[in-house]
Parts: sequence; C-alpha cells; structure tokens
Amino acid sequence: MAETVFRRPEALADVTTHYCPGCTHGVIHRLVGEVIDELGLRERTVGIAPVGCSVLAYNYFATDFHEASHGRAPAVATGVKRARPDLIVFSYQGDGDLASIGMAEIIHCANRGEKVTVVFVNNAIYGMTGGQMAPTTMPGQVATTCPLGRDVNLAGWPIRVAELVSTLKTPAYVARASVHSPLHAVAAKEMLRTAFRYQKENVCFSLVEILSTCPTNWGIPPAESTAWLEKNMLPYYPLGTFKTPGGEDRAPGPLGRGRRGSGHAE
Amino acid sequence: MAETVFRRPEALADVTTHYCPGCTHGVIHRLVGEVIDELGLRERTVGIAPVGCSVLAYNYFATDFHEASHGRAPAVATGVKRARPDLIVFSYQGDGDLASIGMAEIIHCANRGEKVTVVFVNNAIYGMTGGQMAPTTMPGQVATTCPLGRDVNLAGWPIRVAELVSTLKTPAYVARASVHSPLHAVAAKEMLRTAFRYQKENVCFSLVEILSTCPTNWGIPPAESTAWLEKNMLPYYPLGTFKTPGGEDRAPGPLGRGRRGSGHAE
Amino acid sequence: MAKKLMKGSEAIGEAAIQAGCRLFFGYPITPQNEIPEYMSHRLPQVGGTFVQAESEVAASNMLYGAAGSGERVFTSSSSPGISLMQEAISYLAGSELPCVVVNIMRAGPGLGGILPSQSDYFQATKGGGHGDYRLLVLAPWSVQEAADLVQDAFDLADYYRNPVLVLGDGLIGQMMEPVEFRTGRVPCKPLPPKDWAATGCKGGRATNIINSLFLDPQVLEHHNQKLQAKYAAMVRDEVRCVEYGTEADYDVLVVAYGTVARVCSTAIEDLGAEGVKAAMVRPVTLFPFPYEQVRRAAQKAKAVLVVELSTGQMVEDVQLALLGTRPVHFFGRQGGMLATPEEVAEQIRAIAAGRSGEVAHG
Amino acid sequence: MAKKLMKGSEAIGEAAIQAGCRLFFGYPITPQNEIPEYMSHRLPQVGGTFVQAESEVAASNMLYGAAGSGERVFTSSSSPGISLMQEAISYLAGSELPCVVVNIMRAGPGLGGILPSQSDYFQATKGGGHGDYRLLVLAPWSVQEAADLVQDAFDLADYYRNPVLVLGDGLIGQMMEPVEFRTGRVPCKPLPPKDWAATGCKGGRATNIINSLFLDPQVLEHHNQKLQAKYAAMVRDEVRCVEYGTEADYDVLVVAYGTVARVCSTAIEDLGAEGVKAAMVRPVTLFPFPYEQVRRAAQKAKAVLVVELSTGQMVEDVQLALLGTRPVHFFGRQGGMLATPEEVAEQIRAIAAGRSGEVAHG
Amino acid sequence: MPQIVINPERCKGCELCVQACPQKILGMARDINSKGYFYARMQEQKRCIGCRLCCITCPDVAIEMHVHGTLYHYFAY
Amino acid sequence: MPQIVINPERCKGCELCVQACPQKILGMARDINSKGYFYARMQEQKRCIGCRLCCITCPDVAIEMHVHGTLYHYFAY
Amino acid sequence: MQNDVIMAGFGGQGILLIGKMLAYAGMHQGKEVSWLPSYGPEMRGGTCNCTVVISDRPVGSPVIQSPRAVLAMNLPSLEKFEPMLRPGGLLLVNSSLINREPSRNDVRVLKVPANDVANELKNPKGANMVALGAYIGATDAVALEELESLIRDTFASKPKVIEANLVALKRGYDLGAEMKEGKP
Amino acid sequence: MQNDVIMAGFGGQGILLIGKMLAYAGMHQGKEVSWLPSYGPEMRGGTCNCTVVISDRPVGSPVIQSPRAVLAMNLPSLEKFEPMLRPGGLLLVNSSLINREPSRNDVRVLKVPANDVANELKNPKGANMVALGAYIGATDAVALEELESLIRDTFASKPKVIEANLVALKRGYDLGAEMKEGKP
Ligand SMILES: Cc1ncc(C[n+]2csc(CCOP(=O)(O)OP(=O)(O)O)c2C)c(N)n1
Ligand SMILES: Cc1ncc(C[n+]2csc(CCOP(=O)(O)OP(=O)(O)O)c2C)c(N)n1
Ligand code: SF4
Ligand code: SF4
Ligand code: SF4
Ligand code: SF4
Repeated sequence: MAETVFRRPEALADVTTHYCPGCTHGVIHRLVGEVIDELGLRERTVGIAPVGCSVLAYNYFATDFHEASHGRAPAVATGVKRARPDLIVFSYQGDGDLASIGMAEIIHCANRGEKVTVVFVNNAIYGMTGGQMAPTTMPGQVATTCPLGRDVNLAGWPIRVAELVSTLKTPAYVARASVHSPLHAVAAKEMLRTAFRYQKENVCFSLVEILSTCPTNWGIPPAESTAWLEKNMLPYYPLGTFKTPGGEDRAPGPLGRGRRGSGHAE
Repeated sequence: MAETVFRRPEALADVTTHYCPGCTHGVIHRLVGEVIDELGLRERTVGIAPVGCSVLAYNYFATDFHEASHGRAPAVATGVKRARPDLIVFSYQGDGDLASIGMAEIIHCANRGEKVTVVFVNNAIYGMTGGQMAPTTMPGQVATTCPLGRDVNLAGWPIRVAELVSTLKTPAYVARASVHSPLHAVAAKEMLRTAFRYQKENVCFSLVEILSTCPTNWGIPPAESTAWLEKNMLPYYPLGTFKTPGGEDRAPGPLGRGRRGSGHAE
Repeated sequence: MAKKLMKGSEAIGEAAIQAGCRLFFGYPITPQNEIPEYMSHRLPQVGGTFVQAESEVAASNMLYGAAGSGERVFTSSSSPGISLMQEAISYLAGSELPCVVVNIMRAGPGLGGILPSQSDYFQATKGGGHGDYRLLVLAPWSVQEAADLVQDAFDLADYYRNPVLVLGDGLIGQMMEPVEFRTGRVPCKPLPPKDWAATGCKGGRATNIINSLFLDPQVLEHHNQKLQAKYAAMVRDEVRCVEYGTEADYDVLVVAYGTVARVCSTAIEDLGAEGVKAAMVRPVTLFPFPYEQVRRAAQKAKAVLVVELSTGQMVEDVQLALLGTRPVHFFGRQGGMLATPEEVAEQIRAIAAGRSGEVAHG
Repeated sequence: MAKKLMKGSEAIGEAAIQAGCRLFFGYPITPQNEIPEYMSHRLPQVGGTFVQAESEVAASNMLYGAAGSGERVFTSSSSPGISLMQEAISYLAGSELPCVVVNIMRAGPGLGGILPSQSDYFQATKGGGHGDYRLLVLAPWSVQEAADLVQDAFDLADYYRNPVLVLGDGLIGQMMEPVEFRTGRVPCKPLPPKDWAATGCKGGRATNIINSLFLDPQVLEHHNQKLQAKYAAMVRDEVRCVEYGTEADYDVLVVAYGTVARVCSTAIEDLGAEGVKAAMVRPVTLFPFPYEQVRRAAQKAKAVLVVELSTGQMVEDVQLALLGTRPVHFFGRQGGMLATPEEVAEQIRAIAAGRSGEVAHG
Repeated sequence: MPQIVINPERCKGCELCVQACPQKILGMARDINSKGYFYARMQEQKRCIGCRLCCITCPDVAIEMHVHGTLYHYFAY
Repeated sequence: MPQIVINPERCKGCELCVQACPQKILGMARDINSKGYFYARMQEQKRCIGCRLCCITCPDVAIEMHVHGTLYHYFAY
Repeated sequence: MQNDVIMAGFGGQGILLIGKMLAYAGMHQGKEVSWLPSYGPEMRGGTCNCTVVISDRPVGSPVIQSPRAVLAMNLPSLEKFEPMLRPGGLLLVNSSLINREPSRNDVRVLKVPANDVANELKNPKGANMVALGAYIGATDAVALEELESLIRDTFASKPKVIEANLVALKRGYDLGAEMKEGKP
Repeated sequence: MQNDVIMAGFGGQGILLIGKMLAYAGMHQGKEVSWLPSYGPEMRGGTCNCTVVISDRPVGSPVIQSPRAVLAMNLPSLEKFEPMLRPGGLLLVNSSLINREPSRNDVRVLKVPANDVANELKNPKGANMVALGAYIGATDAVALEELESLIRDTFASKPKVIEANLVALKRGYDLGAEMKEGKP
C-alpha cells in the first residue's frame, strides 16, 4: 500500500495559478502553505495580499484573506492583528509593493513590533505591470523604465530590505532566503517556520525576504533564471539571519566608535 | 572703532520668529543661515519648509522657499534639484514630518542619492500640533497621545534616523549633532557645513540629524530642557558621523558572518 | 447618564466608545487632535486599542484591516489628511467594509489654514476617490448631535456594509456644549451578523475574502450595480433633514448644514422681529441629500438662499433639487472666516427685497 | 512632421516633449505604463530627466518642486494612483503651480479592474482633494486629439498658473491611430514670464515663496477669492466642445465625452439610415463645462441622452445646464464594459419613441 | 520504492524539475496539454532515488511522490 | 575689548544665555518688553571674556558682539 | 433671555477655565450653554479668548459678533474686543494691567483691579476668579452659589485652593454687585 | 467603405504585429485607421487579439462588436470570436492548428493552413504573414504592394527575413484571392 510523502499542503487551494511558467512565486506559496499546515494554523490564519503578481494570492491560499491597496499590506495587517490578536496574520508582498510605495508602512509596522509575519518576495522587478524598475533592480539590469539598465548614479543602489529593517531597535526576526534551487527552498522554509513560530508564540514581528525569479520580465527562460539569480542577486543580497528577537542591536554606531553592540543604552 | 564679530547672518531674515522661548529651532535656523553665508550660497539656495513648527521657515530664511506638504519635503526637494541641478536645495524637517509620515520619501530620496541636504530636527515630540507622540519620543516619555508615557511594547522603540539612513548603500553623508549647549552647536555647525559643502561640490546626498528641545510640549522650562535632552536623548541618539560618501558600507551583514565592510560586493 | 459639558471632539470620541467601538487608528492634525488624544487615554480604560498611525494613508488602511475583521472601528482627521485617505476610502467602499471616518474640516486648499470650513462637501458627497462609490455622510450642527450621529454612524455602517463619513467643522471640534449619552440606547438599524468577516476559516467554513478586485469586467460591472442598488436604498430610507419654520409662510427659504445653520437660525429669528419672513431646511444627511424636502419647502418661498463656509458646493445639489423652479442665491465665507447672523440676515433682506442676483451655470 | 501610427500613451508622452516638457515624475500603473516607459527612453535623448518615483504621493510632490522651479513638468497615472495624489493636487492648486496631470482612467472602486472607465469625472471636475479649487480638465476622444490637448494643457497651465488634468480612458491609452505633430506650433495662450518661481533670489531680488499656507483667515479668504476669479475666467474663456449634426434638426441630443463619444457618433450615423434623428454635443473641457452649449443644443431636441462609462456623473452637470427644460436620460456601462454602437442606438430609439424613463434626484 | 506522479494539466513546462533531478530521469513530453504547454514526464521511474527535489522545485505543485514500502530521506523537509 | 549688545525686543527671556555664560555676568531684567517677556541684560560688561557662548546659544539671535581693539578666540566659529 | 460674553487675556491668566466654569454653572442651572475657545494658528503662546453663551432657548450661533459683555484681562484684549461690544453692553476691565481708559461711552464700564485684589488676598493666581465674580455680580448670568459649589468640586483635592478661590470670587462678586446697584 | 477585422491567437504568433502592419498600410494609402489591442488582466501569458479598422471616413468606434472579418489563428480564438462575426462576414481560419469545422453557415469561410505553408517555406515564424496575406487577398482591405514595401522597411536590416516574409505574404495572398474569385 503506497504512502504519499509529498503532496499539496491543505493551506494551498487546489487550483492552477496564473503565474508564468517557472515563476518561483509558486514555490514560495507552497512553502508558506506547508509551514501553516505543519504549525496547525490554517483555521486561524488571515493573509494579506499585495498589489502585484501575487494579488490573487487570496485565491491560492485556503485561508481567509484581505486584498490590500498597493504597498499598504503592513498597515492592513496591523489593523487585523490589533483587532484580533488571536489570529495569525501574514502579508505577502513584492518588492515594488513593500520597498517602493510601501516603505513607510513596512518600517513602521516593524518598528511598532506588530506581531505579524511579512513574506517579502524580492524578484528585482515589477512583474504585474510588465517589467519596470524596482527599488531592488540590480545595477545595469535592464527594465522597461531603465531601458539602458539601472544607473546607480540616477536611481541609486538596490535597497536591501532585510538589512534596513534589521537595524531598528524593536525586537524582531529578520532573515533572507532564496528559492532558486530546491535546497535553498528547504532553507527558506526553515526561516518561514521560525517566523511563523515567533508569531504563534506572540514573541515579535518577523520578516523573511525571499529572492525569487521573474523569467517573463527578466526575459530569461525559467531554467536559466535560477542561474541568473545566483550569479547576480546572491552576492548583493547575502542570505542568512539578520536579527533575532533576543539578539544584539544591529544598528551601526557613529564612525570611529565601532559598531553598536547589544550593550548599548537600553 | 568697533568691529562686529557676531551678528545675524544675511541668510536669516531680520524678523522675530513665532518659536516659543528657548526653542532651539532658532539656533538651528541660525547655524544653517551662517553656513549658507559662509559658503556664499544664499542667492542660489532654495529651501523646503515642512509642516511642523518650522512651517514658517520660509519667512525666516532670506532665500527662496517651497512650503511642502507634510512629510514630502524630500520629494519636493527632488523635484527642485532635478529641475534645476545648479541650485542648492535643502529641506528642513521635524521628526513627525520626516520620520513618521515622510519615511518613504526620505529613504528613497537618500537612496536615489539626490544631491540635496536634509536638516532633520529631532525634538522627540510633535510640536506644532501640541505634543503628540513622535516616532522619536523616548521610552516612558509622556505625550498627549501616550498619556502614560511611550510604551515600547505598543508603540515600539524610538526610530534612529541617522542609523537607518546610513545603512543604505548609495553614497551619502549622514551625521547626528545636538544644539543643547553652545559647544554642541559649534560641532553641529561643522557638520552642516560639511553637508552643504558635499552638495556644493555635487558629491552626494547629505542628512544632518540635530537633537533639539521643545520646552513647551516637554513641559520643562528652557534652561532645564537642555539638561533633559542631555540626560534622556544623548544616550539613545549618539552624536557623530554615521556615513561618508567614500566610506564603508554601514549595513549589517547576516549574523555570524560579522559586519559587512566596504569590501562587500560592489 | 447626566448631561456633561464636553468639547465636540471629546464627545465624538466618547460616542464611538458608547457605540461599542474599541479600535481607533489615526494621525494628529488640527483642529481634531482632541479626538486621538481622547481615544489614547480612554480606550485602554475600556480594554480597547489606540494606535497612532504613521500617516493618514496608514491609518485608513489599518481601518481596512480592522473593519475587515468585523470589529467596529473609526478614524478621524481634517481636510488634508482626508485627502490622503481617498484611495483607501475607495477601497473601503469597494470592499463594502463598515467603518466610520470623521472629517473635522479646515480651510483649504493646500495647507490653507486651521479654522472652520465646509469646503470638502464635494469630496465627501460626490466621491473624492476614484470609481463610482458613495459614502453615507452625516453633518452635525451641535455637540449633542455630533454625539448622536456618531453612534448612528456605526449602526448605519454595519447595516449597509459601507463607510460612513461624519462631516463636521472646526467649531464642532472645538466648542463645548452639554451632552447626554442615553443609556440603553438601541441601534438605529438592525445589525446583520458579520459572517463575511475574515476571522479565520474555522470548522471548515469557506474562506472569507475582503476584496475590491474583479478582473472580469462583467463581474466588476455586476459588483458596481450591486453597490448602486445599496446607494439607492440609502436614498430611499436614510434621508435626514430638519425644517425650521416651514409650517408658517415665508418668502425666503434658507438651506444650510452644520454649525453655519445655527448662525442662519439666529439670523432668521432676528429677522422675524423686522417682519422679514424666512424658514430653513437643514440637511443632516448630505448623501443621501434631501432633494425632495428642499423641493417641497421651496414651493412656499419666493427664493432660496444657500449658505456655506465655502465658495459654493452644496448649492449644486440645491439646484438639482429645484431644477429652476425657484431662484437660488448663494452666500459663502471662506478661509476660516465665519458667516455672522448679521451678514446672513442682510442677505435674506436683500433677497426678500429682490436686491440680489441668483446663481447661474456657464 | 508626417503622420505616425502611435499608441495613445506614447503620443501623450511625445506631445509633452514637443511642448517643451523635459521633466517627468511618475509611478507605473496599468493602463498607462507606456507613458513612463516612453518618457524613460525619450527624455534622455532630449536632455530631459525621468524619475521613477517611489509612489504617486512622491511623484505628485516632485511635480510640486519642479513646477515651483518654473519648469514644464508632468506626471501620469490611473485612477487609484490619482486618488493618492489628491492632497498634492490641492496643494498645487492652492500654490498656483502650473503643471499637467494625466489620468488614464480604469474601472473602480478600489483596485477594481484595469479596463477603460470614466468613473473619475466627479474627482476630476468637482475636486477630489480638500478645499475650494478647480483643475482645468481636458478630455480627448482620439489619439490625435490627446496629442493636441496635451500640448495645449502646458500652455493653459502656464497661462493660468493652475494644474491641468488630461482625462483619458484605457482605450485612449492603448489604441494606435495616426498622429501628426505640427512643427512650429504656437502656444494656444500668451505665456507670462515665470518671475514667481523659486530659482534663487539672485541680484537681491525679493525671495520667491511657493506656498498655500495662510494662517490669517482674512488673507486666506482673499486668496480663495483670487482663485475663484481665476476659475471664473476659465469658465468665460476656455470652454471647448464639439457639436455633431446640431445644424440639422433632431429629436434626441446625445451628450458624451472621450472615446465613448465615438461609439455614440457611430450609433447616430447608423440611426440616420432608419430615419431616427439625433445629434451630439461632446464636451472637450469638462471643467469648464459647456453648460451654455448643451442648453442651446437641447432646445431643438425632445430629450437628452447622456452616455458615460460610469453610473452617471457628468449627467449632473447636464441637468444643471438644462435645469428641467428637457428630460434627461442616462445610459452607462461600468467595470470596463464598453458601450457598443448597437446599445446606444437602441437607447436613442427608445427615447425617440418615448419608451424610456428619465433621471430624477431624490 | 518512490513513485513520482506528475499532473500534466498542472504542469506549465518550465523544466525546473528536469534541471533539479540528480538522476536526470525527468524529461518533457512531445505533446502539449490543454493549456498549450509541453509538460514534464517521468522517463525512468525505477532509477528514482526519492530525493523529492523535483517536488520541492515545482512552482505549480504538479508533482506528487508516493512511497511503496519504506524510504530513508537524505534531508528533513 | 568685547562688547555684548542684547536687543530687548528680540529677547524672549528663555535664559539660555544666562546659563551659558561662564562668567555669570548676564541676568534678567525686572521689567518686561512689549511682548510681555522679562528680557536678558548684561550686568558686568567689563568681566566679559568675549567667548560668544551667549550669542551662539541664543535661539532668537537677540545678542550681538562687538570688539574694540583685538581679541583672540578660544575656538573658531 | 440670553447672556453672552467674550473673555480674553494672556495665555497664563486662566481665561479658558473661568469661561468653562461659567458655562458649567449655567448648565447646572438648567440653561442652554456653549463655550467656544479661540484656536489660533497651530503654534504656542500669545493671547487667548473664549465666548460663552448662556440662554433660556437653544443656543443659536456660538460665535458672537457683538457680545452683550466683554471681559478684558489685558490691554491687547481690550483693544481687540471693545469695539465689538454691543451698545449698552458691559465692559469689564482688569484695571490692574490696563491703565488706559476705555474709548466707548455707549457701554457700561466696570473696572476691577483683579490682580491687585488677588495679590492682596495672597492668591496671585486668583485674579481670574475675581474677574469671574465681578462679571456675575454685575450680570447675574448665573448664581454665586452655583459657582461656589463648582469651585468646591473642581478643586476638591485642594482645600486651601478652594478657600482662596471662594474668597476671591466673592470679593469680585461684591465689586460687580455694587455697580449693579448703581453704586460708584 | 469600411473594413474591420478582429485578429486573434496565442501570445507568440505575432498577431499584434500583423494587425499593426495592416493599419500602417491603410494609413499609407490615405485611409483612416485604428488599431486596438486587447489588454487583459495585469498578468502574463494566454491569448491575445487586436481590432483593426480601415475606413474612408474618420473611425467611429474603435471597438467593433460585430466585425466584418475574424482572423482566428488558434482554437480558443475561433470559439471566442466566431459568434461575433456579422452575417456575410469573412471567417479566416488557421486550419493548421484548428481542426474543427466552423459552426456558422451564414458567413464566408476561408481556411488557410498558415503554419503548414510557413513550415513548407522553411519560415515557421511566417504563419502570421501567410494569414495576413490571405486576409487582404480575400478583402482587398489594403494593396499587396503597400504591405510588401512595409515589410521591406520594417525588416530593412535583415534581407533574409524580408525575402521569406514577402514569399509567405504572397502565398497567403494567392490563397485569399482564389476564394475572392470564387474558386474552391
Ligand atoms: C496605487 C497604485 N499604484 C500603482 C499600481 C500598479 N501596480 C500594480 S502591481 C505594481 C508593482 C508590482 O511589482 P512588485 O510589487 O515587485 O510585485 P511583482 O509583480 O513583481 O510580484 C504596480 C506598480 C496600483 N495598482 N496601485
Ligand atoms: C497630511 C497632514 N497630516 C497631519 C498634519 C498635522 N500636523 C502638522 S505639523 C505635524 C507634526 C509636527 O511635528 P514635527 O514634524 O515633529 O515638527 P515639530 O512641530 O516638532 O517641529 C502634524 C501631524 C498636516 N498638517 N497634514
Ligand atoms: S510576471 Fe514575473 S513575477 Fe509575475 S508571474 Fe510572471 S514570472 Fe512571476
Ligand atoms: S512647540 Fe516646541 S518645537 Fe514648537 S516652537 Fe514651541 S518649543 Fe519649539
Ligand atoms: S517543475 Fe513543475 S511545472 Fe515545471 S516542468 Fe516540472 S512539473 Fe512542470
Ligand atoms: S560673551 Fe561669553 S562671557 Fe561674554 S556675556 Fe556672552 S557668554 Fe558671557
């Protein structure tokens, strides 16, 4: 008699997504779904969908959902969590949504220490609207609004969200993962599990940035997109844990006085 | 025949301000005015006033000015500088204006590396509207919207703007000063001069955070406010330079892999 | 409860609490700072939650999350802050979320000033945000009425699953008057269960989704028609207005709302002595607008005078009500200047004596 | 220049460049992404600057800074993004800054959909932001007209020191038609020197301040009256509309703007064959609205039909124009559904045959 | 013994699984599914070591794995 | 010789200069200016060492300093 | 019957407080009342004023253009509000801080050296109470007893303050009453 | 006189391109033209279509409810647009990918094995050109020469492509023309 060792998690609706072939949004959806199942949270989880390619996430997860306005998912998540602290609340956001228009909302949501989980999908481009430059677009990378490639002298350097958020003093769990290979996906799932566990135990705000592919707007076949990510994004977006609730203060100190350690004025 | 060794700078209009007695907004105004004079920039400088107690800055500086909507001064400054790169553009913003509603605009203005100068006045309170909690209000500090004192478990820890902005990769000059004593004011002026010089030489974005008093809303007489600032704000908001255009990358690296130095992936 | 002397802003906050609201998300702005300040000390006392949002944009989206969770929630601001909420307000209406928004209007445009004004009427009643949607708009003229309307606002919001806007001005926010909170108040509408709220799909119930996106135009058109049917029901059932002296006969009918209507009532009384006969219709709901009542009351009058603290916004609705059957005159003050009883009286005299020109379009 | 086949979005971008605009600040949103995309590659070629703003809020405030510097500048977005600009638009109007804003409308409310719509008429013409202000609103019905109006928009903005809104819909943005850019075009208005701009107080000139704050209510009231005088001048001098078949006689007058007016014109022609007589007035300026022209044209008709891709917004202005002198009928589609010539023809037939009920208020 | 089951209707033909499989036993079909995609198929089931890499890498959850008897996993997931 | 000139109409009486003066030679007047503030005044000009701390600390630029002859500054400003 | 008054002075003189007390007293006596503060520019300092209306009928306009009484605690206030006072109205002047003569001669003027009286009573902060007492003494807008009990409730925790304020109020009341009875 | 057509197919089939070429050609012949693409949900993939109108008078509605012609390059397109075709209109079917029979019998049907012809010509990407040729062959919406010169300009840099496309276009044209001349 056969046992099924790998199947669609219960927290993922049994439907075909609209995502392009090879888009790793799908992998991230599944990892989140698996974590929700494994922690037994499905029936008390409320997700917040962004405006972006994952706008229809509310159709893909088998949990209650809000569809937020562009960039405001962290504010909506705050509203839900403050109204119903007993619920498990997560937002799922792209890099245009979170790091461009939604910068104030994510910084303040993290700084207030809202006990929610943010799944931040960094694919270095605006997918849904057809490939415009994102705050995370790599130097020299071509996008429809930087046809000659991102010029750091005009548009600045890509924003590193995990680094930025981790420097806030309010306790939080902040990490960066990738899903360009199955083994990276396994590590990503581990971080997602940690993030949701911190929320389940009402410990702190958590954010997991996940590097993802956009074969369509990168103009690279899926199988090559993973290599492109590894070669171009990984060096600039190092993977790992940036902040833990009990851990040290990650903010830099004034130059010359070395880095501010956890010993600093509490 | 007597020589005048201290007088009102030309860049400051010869009028009485509406600021409360002992409010150090006035000191910061004068320091900025002196720096503009000393660098000979008055006739090509355009200031951006915030919405806050310094909303009327356009009446106090003898330079052209824009009055921006609340929090958006960095966006207005971007518009001016991109339209007229030959002008010297500075915004003058309070902590509610810059660190609360204007968080997205300041982060992105800094990240694009707009060649403007931001004078950020951190007085740990909303002055103009009558003493509500600011993102920079100290733990336990009483404000009209946290009558029992700021509870870091509900409102999070105060935001450290200089630290936050300095972790962006785009080259910039970021520093923090204070004006609670004359000698601190001298150091503050030095930093302001450096900031404006970097703009004059078209080098980079610059931001100087300046700790300031609000005797009225702190409910402390002016002469004691300086001591309150020193005792309560200085330990949490260390003074010094946080980032220089040529300097190292100030973003934290993943935990366990030590701090990311300037050697990191360019 | 006994009568208490309260600032309008505080009465609004207390009324929300009396109505069972336990959540407030807002950002400071004059002249309504007393509302968030009051909520910040009062809510913790009743086990509620106050959050000072980072901006009005954030506050209105926090409102979205809390309303979508099925809880009673409100926010308040003043004109510039309300403009920043327009996208979220369109989302709230599109997603049919019950919530209350208070706008204590100040003078504009832009940063303008902080004194009383009524220049956000169009934004409130026609829709300052994008798309075809309506807010139910309530306009109090006293502190007591503000307290009453805020409580009704929560019931109306829940009944219609629609945001309700309470439109006051700086005077309402700042002045103190006696207020009484009726104990054992019953909702002004039956309150349907919030089984649509996103609260976790327990016991295998189908998932609830709070959403305003409908990519299929046929579906979105249908959604729009559903919304319009709801607004039609409001027009049918929720019109509120108060008439003053319309039982007697009169030459001039005054139409005004909010605190300026009090100024007009004083003017009308003072004129009575002179034998100048005038009456007033005061819309309490601005959407739905009392077209029918204004039309009826105008029949008895020779002419109609609309008084607003603006350059003339509600006057268009009055013209739509009368469709040329009576001449419509307008008197307005702007920038925080208040119309005085004396000024209004002079306007009425002029109209009664045929010394004043009417409003025209184009 | 020779005729070129261009997408409406690209024609709008090129028109701005032809009008001497060298600055664009914007944020992507369907269905107008081709505008920022076009500007991002075109502007550098002509020594201009393109900045992708972090949001529409930022874009509209960058516009403020650039306009206040005396440069020609524009931004574009679609409905939800325009809602986010409402505070800044009120500031731009209050500070009297010349600039151009393009809204390629999509269906709402909320996130709604991305297909063509006209449901932002109220927001555009009555003021979606706070305070008493007006935008000059231009509504093209073809790609060529879009190109022409965008160029005029910059002249009008400079002449009146007022933001000008170009209101298109998804069709205008997406479709391709032949366009011609006249060389040696002369401004449609005399262009006053921008001596008010904040460009540095050289040679001891008094400082220039770009501002909308006036704390003294008397001063703010005076500022408001100054603005109103400007709007009155627009009403007097800038009304634009086109009449179709109004020289002949007809039973039904159609009023429609933008691309849906083309659908109506086809319907009217098709009906000619059947002997059903109809004519059309197409407003090109929505503010100022052609009240007078609509009123005049309606005289010859038995009834008036207003067609919009909304639940009925411009229809209120038509009623204000007619003030009951003619029955007003309305036909609208929503959610991205487009009215077809066949549908409109059927409506006209019904009205001509007295088979249709008119619009009422309250 | 591991058994891989690919749902042709859910497959979008991205070939990530083909790339991920250490045994190189997955390939693409010659015919298309109703959505017009050439879908993935198992070519040599018996050589499958049950590492689940294809399942984990599939963005469309088109791959299930069943086990007959017992199987030791190289890594927890 | 340094000479301190305080403009009573500009002074708001915050006393920051009094606090700042190392010589403690500044004090507050007994009468108020037209704005209703008790303003600062110099009590012992001759003991002034010209350090300018009062000028630098004054938020309202109410203090000017003139020098007769030459004077060496302890710090550049 | 309606009483309305504009009370004005420096920020620290406790004007808004006595305005509120007056309104409270009126309410407790079953009258319709309104209290409206000036809320100026979004910034600190300067003078302040409030308008109080006490009436038998519902209060119409809470904004009073030509008040029946003006209580001026300092010179700027006198200059600003004297012209608005309606003919025959009551002009109450704090003669301790205002040394110029009122310019109107079509109104009843009541000079009260509020600060001097208060200092005399070793209650320098009580000048506002003296003025309030004088106002009701001269107008009977509300009953003295009503205000007295209000003072007792308001400062319940501080018996000393109660006493001091009651005395100040009464002294003011008598000064006001004298005028009412037409004494010099 | 007006010609209008809805062209539809898979994303990669070059539908929008031949639509634009048709509109360009019309414009060059001095006609009024419009080209309107379907712009679906803000996401990738799927089918696409465009509507082209070529007329002697200014184009009224660029949206055509019942077009005079439908060019269906794949099955979904046939299913979606066949019902809309106006009676007597032209239904052009890419028989290489569509094996079912059209269900309408009140329209003129032209089957063109566009992909087969293209493969035959060793120009597999040229199926869209074959279809375009067939359409004008059957309708004379624009002149063949006009399209030929357009192809020359469009691919000026790639002479090979020009040749291949000219041939494909002509082959399609002949197939279309045959039908026009009523041949089987
Ligand atoms: C207020 C507003 N502005 C802009 C848009 C248009 N828009 C939709 S999605 C999107 C960005 C999508 O990019 P990202 O957040 O990176 O997500 P992805 O699609 O790449 O997953 C934008 C700009 C919108 N819907 N609303
Ligand atoms: C959109 C908007 N929201 C809110 C306000 C009200 N407001 C004016 S100033 C201010 C904050 C002032 O505090 P801060 O920026 O710290 O400056 P300070 O007054 O302390 O110098 C606020 C919330 C406004 N004018 N506009
Ligand atoms: S556009 Fe990019 S992000 Fe969006 S679904 Fe396609 S591949 Fe994924
Ligand atoms: S309120 Fe505070 S910040 Fe504002 S002027 Fe007064 S002291 Fe300065
Ligand atoms: S990974 Fe999934 S979708 Fe991609 S080819 Fe393999 S089975 Fe198909
Ligand atoms: S200059 Fe120095 S010593 Fe002289 S008065 Fe000022 S602070 Fe005192």
